[in-house]
Amino acid sequence: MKNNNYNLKDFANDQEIKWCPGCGDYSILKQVQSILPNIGISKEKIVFISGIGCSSRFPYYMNTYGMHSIHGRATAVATGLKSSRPDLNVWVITGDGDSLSIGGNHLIHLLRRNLDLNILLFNNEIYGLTKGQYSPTSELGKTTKSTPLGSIDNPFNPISLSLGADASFIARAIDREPKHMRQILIEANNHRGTSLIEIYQNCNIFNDGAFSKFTNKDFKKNNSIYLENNKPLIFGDENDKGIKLDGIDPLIVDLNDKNISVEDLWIHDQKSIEKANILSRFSDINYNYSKFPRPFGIFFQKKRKCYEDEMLNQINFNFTEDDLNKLIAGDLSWNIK
Amino acid sequence: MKNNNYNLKDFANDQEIKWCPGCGDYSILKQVQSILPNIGISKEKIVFISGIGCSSRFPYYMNTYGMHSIHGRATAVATGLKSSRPDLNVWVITGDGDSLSIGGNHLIHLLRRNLDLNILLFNNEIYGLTKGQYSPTSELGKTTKSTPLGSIDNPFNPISLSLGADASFIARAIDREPKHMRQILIEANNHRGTSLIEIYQNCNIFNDGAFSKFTNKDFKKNNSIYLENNKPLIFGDENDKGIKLDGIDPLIVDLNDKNISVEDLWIHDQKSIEKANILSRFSDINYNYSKFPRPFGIFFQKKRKCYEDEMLNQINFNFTEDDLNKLIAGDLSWNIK
Amino acid sequence: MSKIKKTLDNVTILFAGDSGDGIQLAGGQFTNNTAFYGNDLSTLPDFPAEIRAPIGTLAGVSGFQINFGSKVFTPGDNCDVLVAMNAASLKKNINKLRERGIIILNTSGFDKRNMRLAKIPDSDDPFDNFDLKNFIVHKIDITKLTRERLQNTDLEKKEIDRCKNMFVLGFIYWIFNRSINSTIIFLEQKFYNNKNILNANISVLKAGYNYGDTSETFSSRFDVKPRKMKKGSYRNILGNQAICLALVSASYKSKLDLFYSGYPITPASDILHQLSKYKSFGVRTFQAEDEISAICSAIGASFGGNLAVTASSGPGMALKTEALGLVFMLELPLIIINVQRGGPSTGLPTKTEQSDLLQAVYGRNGEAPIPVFAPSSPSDCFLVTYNACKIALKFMTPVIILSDGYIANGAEPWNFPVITDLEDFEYEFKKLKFSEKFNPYLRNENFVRNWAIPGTKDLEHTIGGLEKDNDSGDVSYEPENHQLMVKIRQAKVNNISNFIPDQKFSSGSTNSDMIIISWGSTYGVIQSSINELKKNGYDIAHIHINYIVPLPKNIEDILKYFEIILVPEINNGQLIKIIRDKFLVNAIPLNKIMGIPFNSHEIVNKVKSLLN
Amino acid sequence: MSKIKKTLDNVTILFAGDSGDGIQLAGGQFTNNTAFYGNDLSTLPDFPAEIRAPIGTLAGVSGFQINFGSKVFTPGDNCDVLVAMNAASLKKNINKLRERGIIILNTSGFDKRNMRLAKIPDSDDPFDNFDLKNFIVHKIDITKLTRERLQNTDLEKKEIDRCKNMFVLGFIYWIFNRSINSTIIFLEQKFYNNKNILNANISVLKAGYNYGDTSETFSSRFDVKPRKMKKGSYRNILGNQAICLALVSASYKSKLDLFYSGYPITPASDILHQLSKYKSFGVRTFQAEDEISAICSAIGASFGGNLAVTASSGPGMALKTEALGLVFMLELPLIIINVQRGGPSTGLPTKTEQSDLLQAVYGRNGEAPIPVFAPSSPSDCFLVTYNACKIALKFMTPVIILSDGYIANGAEPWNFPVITDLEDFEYEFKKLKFSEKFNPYLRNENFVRNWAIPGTKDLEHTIGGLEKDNDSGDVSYEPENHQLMVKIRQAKVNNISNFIPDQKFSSGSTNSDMIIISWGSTYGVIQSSINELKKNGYDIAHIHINYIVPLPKNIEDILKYFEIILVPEINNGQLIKIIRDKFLVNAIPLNKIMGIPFNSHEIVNKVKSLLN
Ligand SMILES: Cc1ncc(C[n+]2csc(CCOP(=O)(O)OP(=O)(O)O)c2C)c(N)n1
Ligand SMILES: Cc1ncc(C[n+]2csc(CCOP(=O)(O)OP(=O)(O)O)c2C)c(N)n1
Ligand code: SF4
Ligand code: SF4
Ligand SMILES: [Mg+2]
Ligand SMILES: [Mg+2]
Repeated sequence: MKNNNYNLKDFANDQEIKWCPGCGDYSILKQVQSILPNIGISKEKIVFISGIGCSSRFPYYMNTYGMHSIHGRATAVATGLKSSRPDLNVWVITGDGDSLSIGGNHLIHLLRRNLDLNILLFNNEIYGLTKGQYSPTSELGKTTKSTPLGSIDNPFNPISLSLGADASFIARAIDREPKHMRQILIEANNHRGTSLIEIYQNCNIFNDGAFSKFTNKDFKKNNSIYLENNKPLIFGDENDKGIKLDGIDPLIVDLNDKNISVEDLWIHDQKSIEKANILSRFSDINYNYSKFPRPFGIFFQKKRKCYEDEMLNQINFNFTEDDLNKLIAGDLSWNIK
Repeated sequence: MKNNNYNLKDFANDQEIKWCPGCGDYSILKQVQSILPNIGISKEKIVFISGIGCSSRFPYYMNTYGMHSIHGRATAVATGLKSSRPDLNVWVITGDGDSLSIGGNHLIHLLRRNLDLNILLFNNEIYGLTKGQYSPTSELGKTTKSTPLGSIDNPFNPISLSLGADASFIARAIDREPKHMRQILIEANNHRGTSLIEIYQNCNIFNDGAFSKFTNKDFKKNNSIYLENNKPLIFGDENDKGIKLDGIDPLIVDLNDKNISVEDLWIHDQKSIEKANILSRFSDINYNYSKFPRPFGIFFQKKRKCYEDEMLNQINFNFTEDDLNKLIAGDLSWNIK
Repeated sequence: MSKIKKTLDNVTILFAGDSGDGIQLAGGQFTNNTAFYGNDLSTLPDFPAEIRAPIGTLAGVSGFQINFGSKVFTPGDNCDVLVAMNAASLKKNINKLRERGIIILNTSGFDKRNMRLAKIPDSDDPFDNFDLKNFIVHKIDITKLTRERLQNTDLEKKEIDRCKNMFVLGFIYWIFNRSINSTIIFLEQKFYNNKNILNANISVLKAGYNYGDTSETFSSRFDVKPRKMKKGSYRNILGNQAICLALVSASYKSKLDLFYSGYPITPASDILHQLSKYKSFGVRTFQAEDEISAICSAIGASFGGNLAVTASSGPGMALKTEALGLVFMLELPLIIINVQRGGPSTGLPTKTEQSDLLQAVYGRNGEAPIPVFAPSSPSDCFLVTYNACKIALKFMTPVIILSDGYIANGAEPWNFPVITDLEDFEYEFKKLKFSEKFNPYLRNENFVRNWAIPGTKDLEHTIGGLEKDNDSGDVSYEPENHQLMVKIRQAKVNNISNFIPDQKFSSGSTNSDMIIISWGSTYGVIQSSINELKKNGYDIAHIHINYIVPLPKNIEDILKYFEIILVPEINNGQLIKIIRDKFLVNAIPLNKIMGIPFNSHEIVNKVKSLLN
Repeated sequence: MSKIKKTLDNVTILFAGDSGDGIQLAGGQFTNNTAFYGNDLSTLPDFPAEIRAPIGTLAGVSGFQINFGSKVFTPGDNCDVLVAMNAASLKKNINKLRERGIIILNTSGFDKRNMRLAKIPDSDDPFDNFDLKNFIVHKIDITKLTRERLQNTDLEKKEIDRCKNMFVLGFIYWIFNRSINSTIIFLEQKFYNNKNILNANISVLKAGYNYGDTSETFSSRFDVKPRKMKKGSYRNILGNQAICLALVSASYKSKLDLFYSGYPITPASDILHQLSKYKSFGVRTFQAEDEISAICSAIGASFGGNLAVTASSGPGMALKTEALGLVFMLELPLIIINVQRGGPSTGLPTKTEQSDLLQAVYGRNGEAPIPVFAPSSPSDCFLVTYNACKIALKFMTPVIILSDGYIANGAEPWNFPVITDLEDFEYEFKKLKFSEKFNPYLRNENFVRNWAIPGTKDLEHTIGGLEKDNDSGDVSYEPENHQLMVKIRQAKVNNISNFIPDQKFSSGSTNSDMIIISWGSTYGVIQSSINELKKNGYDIAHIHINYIVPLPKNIEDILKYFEIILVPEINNGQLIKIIRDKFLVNAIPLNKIMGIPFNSHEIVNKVKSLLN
């Protein structure tokens, strides 16, 4: 649905972009600017709300409405904006520190409330803007400015956490797969309810190569799996590996094995919370899934009532001045003459 | 393991208890006071840290060390205390508002870090101390002081949320089943790592009967299921119902049916994150599990490194004054004579 | 039997009993009746700190004090009549009764159990334990009389006993020569679906009233003079109620939707409760997950073009600090209400205090001046809140309103306005004029920037908490620009002093012997102290400051007429710091930090000591 | 070729270039060398606000200024020597050079591309765009000379170009007649596992040095007089470093484990970074999920008997407000460090400011006085932090330390102590004496309560944020008790003034013409201004306040000798409010709010205008 004959440039502005050369943020900016012309919403109705961090400078580079708020609170600001202005198309831009460290609480509350907006979580597994401390998604043992002997905090699994918080749309994308990212962005925007997209983003200054497993041509296909609804789980260099469910336990199978057929494979079902929970643990070292590929795409999607609609349902704007005068007068008033 | 010949009274003090008569908090207090004499820890090593709320007055009634801190922050205070004093036995006392509304972030971070302490989450599905507003666990549509037309916030499922946050011990108990609660308290305390126990607690003033489904003799057995490790999932008035796993889908089965045998039932396995995730959704109206009984007992338990141990591992206390003088002098110093 | 009638100027009654005794309800009923009768009045409820403190204990005592008459400023220092439903309530309150005051005792509340719970030593006659000789004591077995009255009903004992408060109320109505009809109407509404309970309550109410007529108890009944009030419509109002009504009115007059976001906290919660009942007036209320989310969501709503409001108290206000800095930098309108309570930290949640003033004025990182207004009484909350909305919108600024627990829960008659008489709002949403270049930080003659809300074509822009260039509105770290912006933002707030009323004298004049400066809920007690002092020949000037940041322009002019300047506050001295700093005058503090308001004798004594 | 040697008192050099040019490293090396040489010195780094601002642009300019000589108070107002590696760095800094100052230009940094990036109009000779006639200009093609020197190595071009800064450094060493050895040692450590890079750097360093000898560039070399320092051991120190060393030392001397908890924020993060390297000194560091958790976990650690510390800046400090109230009520020791930056809100994160003073003093709900100390220079951070720990433990109180970005990142020589010479700590963990009744809020003669830590037998107790009874320590809502407790807590803080040094004059005496009052990082510039003024015959007194809450007892005595009182601050006037309020003196503000320190001429001019 093309509208107003927008193109990518209509969403860019003349601000100098201040990210480091080579930063993964550029790709995300570009993909967002690419899909907006086609979502059928006029530019002035689109708002980007961010917290603080490198990623959170994003709104400055968009030719839409925006707010660069304070660290961790974009989700809260967006909640107030969307619930009072359901007509707007609202996007939250946040980093792994912004959303999962200081802003963790507002994030999970937004997910449970399910306002119709889109959260783009730029996960670079590091604090960029403050120059390289570990974040809640940094892997165990990581040495950073604040962990010279290696980090000892078990990292969050953002997908599992979101599932636990009852998110109604959860997906993962990566800066180096622009086409896939665009597709996910569009689906997220189409979803009515809060859409969370975790986007792997390379910080080439403080955490270069954090996601090279999933971007390096030599092994990315073995390390990642791209989810498609109603399609079997297949991955590998030659699309030669599959995943099967043995009862409740997933198994990696070799599709070259003649005893295995594609029909036996796990069919991705975005509606299944049970499957989404298992998928979210793929490649998680905590749970014997370390050999499994990292999934990209939509993990889970569910129709659920949106907070702002329910709020509106309870409200009545058609009152008269007289009603208001009565409210002020209360049940018991008297006149002095 | 009985120690110091303590008994319940050693853990009570002379403070006047200020909960409403009939409040479920009394039972929890009593069960805690009952198990402490037997955990093999001297009284002076035990500390209770709470936030703010009716429940959070708990430390005042314990003859141990305690801190009644500020709203939502008991988990953060306890993190600092336990990581710097691993020798102490630390308990966090918190309410559903305290831990899941204002304190949600510290809670999930504590769970992922996995300090060895016990969190007792008194869930009465209401704000008691502030006199009856809805809480993040109040059911949809609930009318309270702040929701005269019914609440529109999808409530958290505390067990699912904790699983998503990588908690290493998750259990549920209820004020009216004291024996079961004591057993869970003991297991939680034995677990090395953060133990979260959600305890259903009746607030007879502002939310009376919230859990009557699970306490009323007439139907509690049909509405609840008590989990025991390595035992099949059986419930019902006559222990006549069971739960079976059909692939990834749980089914309620009738044990009177001759085609069903106890051997076919789902065997509870505290180590299984996959099963715990499904269990956590039992009776959750969001996920087609509304007909399932509410589980009580230990959902999940996992061995994982404790934060304070890892912290200690990196630290060296055996330095000399000379080392310190060298540190102060730095790499490049000079003398003026 | 006919009795003597006396006419009085003012009376203070204190209803006291266990928190289960229905004291607040009886007090509230008497208040409405009194207001209707035309008395001026002021009330002070005193709740126990616990939800349900143990029955019969001192901690469980609930009190409701009302002062009413021809001219009333406070709920009264001492009371003329004390109703004590049990031993604990007498023990706790007996020191508040004036000499020759009247005590009405419910004798069955003084049985052994009640005496033990109130921690009073055992003795044959329970009343031996109290020094009652200076009072006029009326012992009535209210419990027994109530039970007798209802013995032929189907009610359970618990239900019967719960009607006791109606007996007291009826009896008090009789003493003050009132009609019981307003309460009958109230009961009919409250119990419309439970006729048994309704009838029981009415029956006991009448019993209490008749008891006055038939018993030998009182030798006189009292008429209390109504206030000569100016023409108009009146109702009773609590401070928190007045705030809510002002917000709804401001929303209507400004044509902006009201967005209220809050997290429950005593004594601010009632604002959330009440506004959430106003959904039929286009009001959105949001119970946020914490106070940070409360203010941030309100900021989001303000960005979207709503009249956005948040309220809290002590610890919750502290949590809003960072976001207050943000909204200050964004220059968006926002109303932040602090219903102050006893601090610091969790402090004394159910008690009143004025100790968050310096936090409101100075408590942010960086140079972030925010207007601070303070109402002086429950009804004044309406005007101050309404004006705060006007200033916030006209000047694109957050405004902090400092109320307190005493104002929030106190009642007084209010000459309420009709909507058409309320002042109009001055603000506009920016629309782009042809070929104009848009900059969100372009300012008008009052230094006020553009409010361009999402949805407006061609005004797309991003704002944030970083310093921005005065010309372009873009982020700027330029040294000179920062200084310029700090000065402009300060000038904008200072300039508001041109749009608030000049400071007026509440009493006295430039010729008076000395001046009292006050703010917030101390207004009433200072006025009544000054009246008392006037009777003794003292001429005391009084200015009560509603607008603290910025101060009215003429304060310096006023102060130069006075050598003695007294600043009474319910804190350890806060406004006085601002006064001394600004005007270099040797103002003298009078502080009370007990979680309760001043008594007028405390003010009177201080004034006398200064003047003698 | 031999050249003339000149001896100077003081020199200021500003190294400037693109942030990729290694400016900070060269500056740091020169600083260490200079310190070693025995000069007094002061430095000011100026980072770009962005992580990697676009190469060649104005936003990408990185600067490092050092003032060194026989007596130095500040990094210097104007500089004598400016090194400009590219066009943008010259454009940005040329106005800082004094008349007849020396400019060293890297000519290849002025090619068309660089000129365009610096937004300088095109012209044949790029230098036509600058007004250079009043300066001594040395154009050197540093890039080319570096490349030539390394043409026979295996290094890539990028790696070669990165050695440019060594050329500059070598050249500057030559000008100031220094040995290059300290930098060779440094390079050997830094690149010990990459010999190629090591050799390249050393080679270019030497090339730069030799260039001075062989070229005709300079007609004179300079000797800068060393400072006459008192006997002792010296090192260079940054403010944040000094804080860390003080904390580790205090931990050792007090025999308490150090628990540091923080959340990254500029410019406080380095405290976290550095302390996390001190795990071998028994230090626990905790990167919390936010600032609320940072302070709350530190409170937990303090409750457990640790020396607990947290640090932050602007927005993060705001978030700690509520918990500050808690720890105040708990009366537990805690060190809270605020490394101030430009505000309000996110403000100017990489710039310096003194605008959080009033927040530190007043920014809490309720009456919650907390001691506030402020260091005056990088090395002073050690003493102030050490003393803050002493006071916190002796008085069971939180103490706020106000540093700022300028102190945090500035360097100066420090006469460092040995551990044995540091003062001992006075505090004790409560142990129960036989048959004593324990109350955690029982106080000693200094109003200090008992510190009884978990693990101590028979002292089990619970503390919290509610008001507590003075006698029993139990929760209490009693009016009189609350007032008593507020007064006691205030008295405890006031009493600390008996345990801090009396205010001394930094310059002048009671006979001086006027007095300057200052605090924090303005110390140096005010001292150098006063020295300059002295040369002009002015006698100016100066008191620099390190202890702001409570103030030293003798300040009132000092002030009464002066009619003119000037209070310069890097904010819009904050300390001055406290001075005016407390002492009712008509102190005059001098404010600069540009995110950068004062220049001495700004102070000098103001003083002159006041005295003429
Ligand atoms: C209240 C507060 N605390 C700390 C900071 C400092 N700070 C700015 S961004 C940031 C974290 C950035 O990490 P992330 O959110 O992952 O964003 P990235 O820069 O990696 O995109 C921090 C700690 C701040 N601005 N405000
Ligand atoms: C910062 C702050 N915000 C709000 C409050 C008010 N408050 C006290 S307890 C509470 C919630 C209580 O609910 P819960 O945690 O469920 O405990 P319960 O009383 O039900 O046991 C609130 C909102 C506070 N004390 N501090
Ligand atoms: S520091 Fe990292 S995340 Fe930030 S702009 Fe640079 S590359 Fe991107
Ligand atoms: S209000 Fe509810 S939770 Fe609180 S003490 Fe009373 S019954 Fe218990
Ligand atoms: Mg990041
Ligand atoms: Mg609760």
